[in-house]
Amino acid sequence: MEQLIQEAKKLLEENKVDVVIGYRSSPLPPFTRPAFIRRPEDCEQLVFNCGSVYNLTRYLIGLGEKPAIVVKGCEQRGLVVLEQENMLPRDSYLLIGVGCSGQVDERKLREGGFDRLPEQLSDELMADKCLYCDQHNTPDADIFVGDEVESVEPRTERYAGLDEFFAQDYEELYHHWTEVFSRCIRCYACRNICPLCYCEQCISYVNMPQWLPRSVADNNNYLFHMRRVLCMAGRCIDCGECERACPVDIPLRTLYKRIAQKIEGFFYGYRAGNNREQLPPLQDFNKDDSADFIL
Amino acid sequence: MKYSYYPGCSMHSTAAEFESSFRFVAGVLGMELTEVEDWFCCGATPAHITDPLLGLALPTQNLLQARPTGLDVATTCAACYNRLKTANRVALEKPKKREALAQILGEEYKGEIPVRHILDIFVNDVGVDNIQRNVLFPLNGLRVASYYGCLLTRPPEVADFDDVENPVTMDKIVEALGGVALEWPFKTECCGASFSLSRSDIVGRLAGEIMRYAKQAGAECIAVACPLCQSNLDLRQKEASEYEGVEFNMPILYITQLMAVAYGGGGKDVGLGKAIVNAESVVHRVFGHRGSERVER
Amino acid sequence: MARIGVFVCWCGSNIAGTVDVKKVAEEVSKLPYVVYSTDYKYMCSDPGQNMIKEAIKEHRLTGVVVSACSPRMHEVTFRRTVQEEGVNPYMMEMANIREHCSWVHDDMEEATEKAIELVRMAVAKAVELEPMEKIEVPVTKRALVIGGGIAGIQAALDIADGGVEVILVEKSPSIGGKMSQLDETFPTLDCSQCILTPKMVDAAQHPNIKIYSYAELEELDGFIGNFQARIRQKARSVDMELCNGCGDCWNKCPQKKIPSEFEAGMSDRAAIYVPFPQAIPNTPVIDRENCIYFQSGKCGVCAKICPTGAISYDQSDEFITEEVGAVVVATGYDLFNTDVIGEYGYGEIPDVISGLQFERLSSASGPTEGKIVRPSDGKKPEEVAFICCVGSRDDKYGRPYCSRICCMYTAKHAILLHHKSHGSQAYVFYIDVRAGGKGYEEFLRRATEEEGAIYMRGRVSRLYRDNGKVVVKGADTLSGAQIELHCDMVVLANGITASPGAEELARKLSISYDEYGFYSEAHPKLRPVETNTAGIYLAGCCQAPKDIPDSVSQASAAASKVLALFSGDFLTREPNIAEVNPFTCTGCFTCREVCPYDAIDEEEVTVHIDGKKVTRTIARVNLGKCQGCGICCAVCRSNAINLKGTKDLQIFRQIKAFTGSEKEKSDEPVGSKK
Amino acid sequence: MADAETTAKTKKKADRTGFEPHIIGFLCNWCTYAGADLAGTSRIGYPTNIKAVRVPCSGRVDAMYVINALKNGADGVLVSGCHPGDCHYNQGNYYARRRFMILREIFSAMGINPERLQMSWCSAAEGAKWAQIVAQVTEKIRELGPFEGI
Repeated sequence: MEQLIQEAKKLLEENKVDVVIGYRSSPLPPFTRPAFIRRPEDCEQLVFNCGSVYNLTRYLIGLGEKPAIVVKGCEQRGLVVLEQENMLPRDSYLLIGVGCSGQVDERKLREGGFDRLPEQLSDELMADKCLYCDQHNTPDADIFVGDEVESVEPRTERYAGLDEFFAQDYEELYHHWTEVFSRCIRCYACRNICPLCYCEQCISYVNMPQWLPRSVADNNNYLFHMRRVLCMAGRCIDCGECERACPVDIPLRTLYKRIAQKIEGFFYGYRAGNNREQLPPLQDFNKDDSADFIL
Repeated sequence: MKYSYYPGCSMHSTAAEFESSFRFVAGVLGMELTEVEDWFCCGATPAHITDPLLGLALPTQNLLQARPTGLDVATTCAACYNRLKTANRVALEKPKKREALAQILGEEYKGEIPVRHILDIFVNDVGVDNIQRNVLFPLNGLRVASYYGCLLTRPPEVADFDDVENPVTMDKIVEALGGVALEWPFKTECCGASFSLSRSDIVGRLAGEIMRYAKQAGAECIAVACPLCQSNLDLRQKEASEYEGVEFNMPILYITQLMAVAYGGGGKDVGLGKAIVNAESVVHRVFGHRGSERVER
Repeated sequence: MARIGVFVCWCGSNIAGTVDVKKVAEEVSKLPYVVYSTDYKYMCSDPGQNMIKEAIKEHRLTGVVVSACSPRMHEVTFRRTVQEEGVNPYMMEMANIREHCSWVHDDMEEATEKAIELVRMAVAKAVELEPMEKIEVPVTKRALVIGGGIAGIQAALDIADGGVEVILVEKSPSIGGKMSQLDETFPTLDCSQCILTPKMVDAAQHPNIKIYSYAELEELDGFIGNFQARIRQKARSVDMELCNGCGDCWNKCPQKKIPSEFEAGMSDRAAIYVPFPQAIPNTPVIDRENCIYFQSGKCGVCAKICPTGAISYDQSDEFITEEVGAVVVATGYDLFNTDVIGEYGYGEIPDVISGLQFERLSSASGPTEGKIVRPSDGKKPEEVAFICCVGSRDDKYGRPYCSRICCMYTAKHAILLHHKSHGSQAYVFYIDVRAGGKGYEEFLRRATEEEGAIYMRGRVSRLYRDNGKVVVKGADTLSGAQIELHCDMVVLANGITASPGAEELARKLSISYDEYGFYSEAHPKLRPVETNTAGIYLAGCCQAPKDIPDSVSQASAAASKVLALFSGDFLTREPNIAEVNPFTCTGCFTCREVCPYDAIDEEEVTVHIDGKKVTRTIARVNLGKCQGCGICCAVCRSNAINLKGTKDLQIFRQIKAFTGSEKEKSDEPVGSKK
Repeated sequence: MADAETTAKTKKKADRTGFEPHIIGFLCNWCTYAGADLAGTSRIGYPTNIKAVRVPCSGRVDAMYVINALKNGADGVLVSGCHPGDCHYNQGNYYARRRFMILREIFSAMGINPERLQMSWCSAAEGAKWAQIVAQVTEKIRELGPFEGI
């Protein structure tokens, strides 16, 4: 990661940016911590490895400084969505690209009984999203550091298992989700960590009208999460941060991915963040969209 | 440049000189050809008019056999090209037919193997510059009428590499070889090949008109890129001459033969001797007589 | 605290026959905020309306619910009623218990139950209604007409005659458009120039019309009643004030070999030129790309010879900004480019010409002074084939539409050929002959029955040269025969395509266009001259192919729309438009993407959030443009944009009030602002 | 269309004692609301189960309206707008179509029968069609039974 350190140093020394956002090591290797480096001499702290799990792009909106930021391939799609939504012009940050061959899944590590990572990150301990990654190297990077990672055959399908899971009948699904969401403590971590949740005032806080009931009783969590699925429809880039941050292990991605899968099918292969020029599906229409369900 | 090569039945029989000249030219231009494993009939005329599904199953199976190489499939014959391209189009756009075919063939084909006619490959992959660069013996202003026939560019939604009514790929190759590509109106008219055996009187009229306009445009020979065009115009030139009341004596050459000549191919490569209307005289008039050995490059 | 009065109408027996109106009035009187409720035979009658007024006074009502017929019927009536009593008209809500209830149900009990529910929903909404004022937008009473063909000229003249100033912008050096190139016009065979040039002169001399020729619209800002048009006046290289149009310059210009646009390439012009003798203005321009002086720096003949010293080589493009209140777009069309049809050999075969070239051949002011001859050898053509639908009704070239003029101009060509070239025979290949206008069918009959044109139904598959003739290969689909005609000349009836640059102009104007580049009208039947951008109107072929009478009609219609718009000093519009909450808008502009009217502008605001001052770019609704559809509201993730008159809160109240209490779950704070 | 009328009515009476669904309809002002008015002026009968909310355009209907209607006791929701190409605002119905296509998928993923959300195109001239739609939707929701979710 010598190159990362050198480039970061150069950027700060030449005053091209005010801050370099990246990862630095933590007391719990391989995990890292987000780092905000403002002095060239601090650049030595920067690392990038299989424990650089956080999606740092979350920090960009409203930052108020000119940043350079380390972004993994999968997360770059989020920047595209933010640009499409006029939240983050492409020239407001410098993108430091990296090659990433997979990130560790903390939960799998824990459940696998490891207290630290074996020599090599194996597929068993890798985050689900990495197993079908098709963007190992950050596209559109201003600076690319380190070596490009050779693309690996996906080990699973992006939407593997979804069709089977959602083949259950409505009642079973309903019970499944009410059950799962009854665990939700409304800590809003899923929303707060999401790089695409940037509303000034989330409508779950609005009470004139009361879009969403605030209490956790009465299956209201189910409603909150339904609204979140709606928010993510056509936008979710599957960075997986919501699920990682959830303290009660709610499998949120199952729903987000299901809708992404449907959108890909309905709307001509649309995938959020793939193409800056393509309008997000719910802001767009095609006269030939399917009309089967309409009376 | 690697390609799967689907010769089709003609290339191994009536159009042996097309095959030999193409293989020689391909070698010069650095095209590597892998013949499709165990290929068979493409499903042209007899199959697709008796049973449309069979007419699709045959080319689809051929494409399935070409699939493992992952290479584009190159064809020389207009009919093979048409059938294989049609199979692709059906696989891409007609899900019901695709399923029906998967039932028959036991394997689903999704139209993923691009099918290319060699004219397309010559002009768009090899490039006119490359074609020109390899010329050892320029055609010295040989006046060539390029005849594409009725099938090579039609229907336009299937055959998509050239203008349907006024194709120019072959003309570009002729110019690159140092010949003169003639502007003439019958480039894509029907020559009557389907009636070659059954109604040679109709063929006489149709081929006669083509011949007349080629002659009128000042052609010394007609260049073709399809075995059926060649055999029909060559074989039925007698009838055409009778119909028009003129002795045409119009050599019908494969475009690859012209290329092979220009690239210094040997007698066996070029295969001029196989034609009914003497083609050697025209070529020799342009180049002077050359031995029948390959010219070392 | 809201004070609502509910008025239940019987509508004679129309409602009262199926709905127990007394019970409705009684039940709804128990609802919160309802301080008065009553029923009456005919609420819309004078006594009925007076009841409402009396109740407003007596019970100090802040809002009124009229439970009667469809709001599409009497909303306006009752709004006026409450207004007359000093209540804001938008504080009146209707419950439709006639069309949606009494007339479609026959069980009294059920219908009454439903009526109560409908009124309950209306009351719930009424509680949340807000007073609104009609929107008044000041109007600049000047119009911009883009395009100086017959449609643009007509629109400009009509508007100017109405006493309004008009800015007419034409991109070529002269106004007149395509019509100036035509010979005689169908179905009356009156000479095109004879009827057009007086109108051109009228336009030029009209005190209310200002013409910018050789100019283009660069940018249009603003909205209905308040547009700012930035116009690029291209450099003519000739001083309009000094030039007297003597013509010395173009006679002496050494560069004379430029194909004349006006003559459709049938003859040449000089590098300094007026397009045609009757051009308006009659001031030449220098075609810099072909001018020897501009290309090599040597020459300068025109400057030397000009008696008034009007030549000005160092002129450059100028920009003028004009304030206008309305825009008429009349940018016309272009002819389908027949080069792309390989089998017709247009451009290769000299005796295959376009319809417009035939017009020039036949025109007395044309290159042959009206003598119809073959371009290849100048001989009289004995046999002439006309091919219809070239680039029309042809999916292959992406033009499935009918161009509407070619059938008729081909019939005209056949007649003109018969008149001007005695003994020549016209053959017309057609798909269908469309002769739907006034006098058109008769005209067609004349061509076939009196003027000897032979019509054959079929497409031509190929044209090629043979022995100095053009061979026309085709089919007569009526007899099933294949046809091979040896003709002396072939005329292609090119269809109409959108004018080049149509899409770019549409983007400048933010109006929409169809897949062929024709501008979209606001409604295909009922608003055929308006666009979706308020204040911009369409005239002529820029909207769709049409002939001269239709273009002129549409131009006059557009003019009357403009004059109607300018009839008052202010535009008054319903206030049901969107509004943005500056505190919650994130500035993602999803609303702008979906807005059909380009009514979302950007605005910089400084707001205090959590005690911090933040400057952000957020959305602002343009009062002039918003039409109140509310699509923006439904896509806004933070629900920061809302539609007045159908606010989220108002709809939520209706939803809440809907099924009554049996299943209601109360997690919403009961207290409301009222 | 008399058929639709009679079936609707007979069905209704036969089912008197059974479950009567609550249905809320979001009707666009220009097409469907006017079509429903026409059903009225033409006296074409249909079940009373539906209650209409007038909105300017089907594109105005926020997905949350539908969710909240279900939350607040509706057994089914109908969104109805202009036919494709007829939208008064040109494209509102196209956006609505996509929005509710997705919402129905969210419903089915989360275990709510998507049939509870119905959508229709009904023009101002289709009074009879409106009656038919209401009969059809009422029947559908009746079959699904009371909505007990959320």
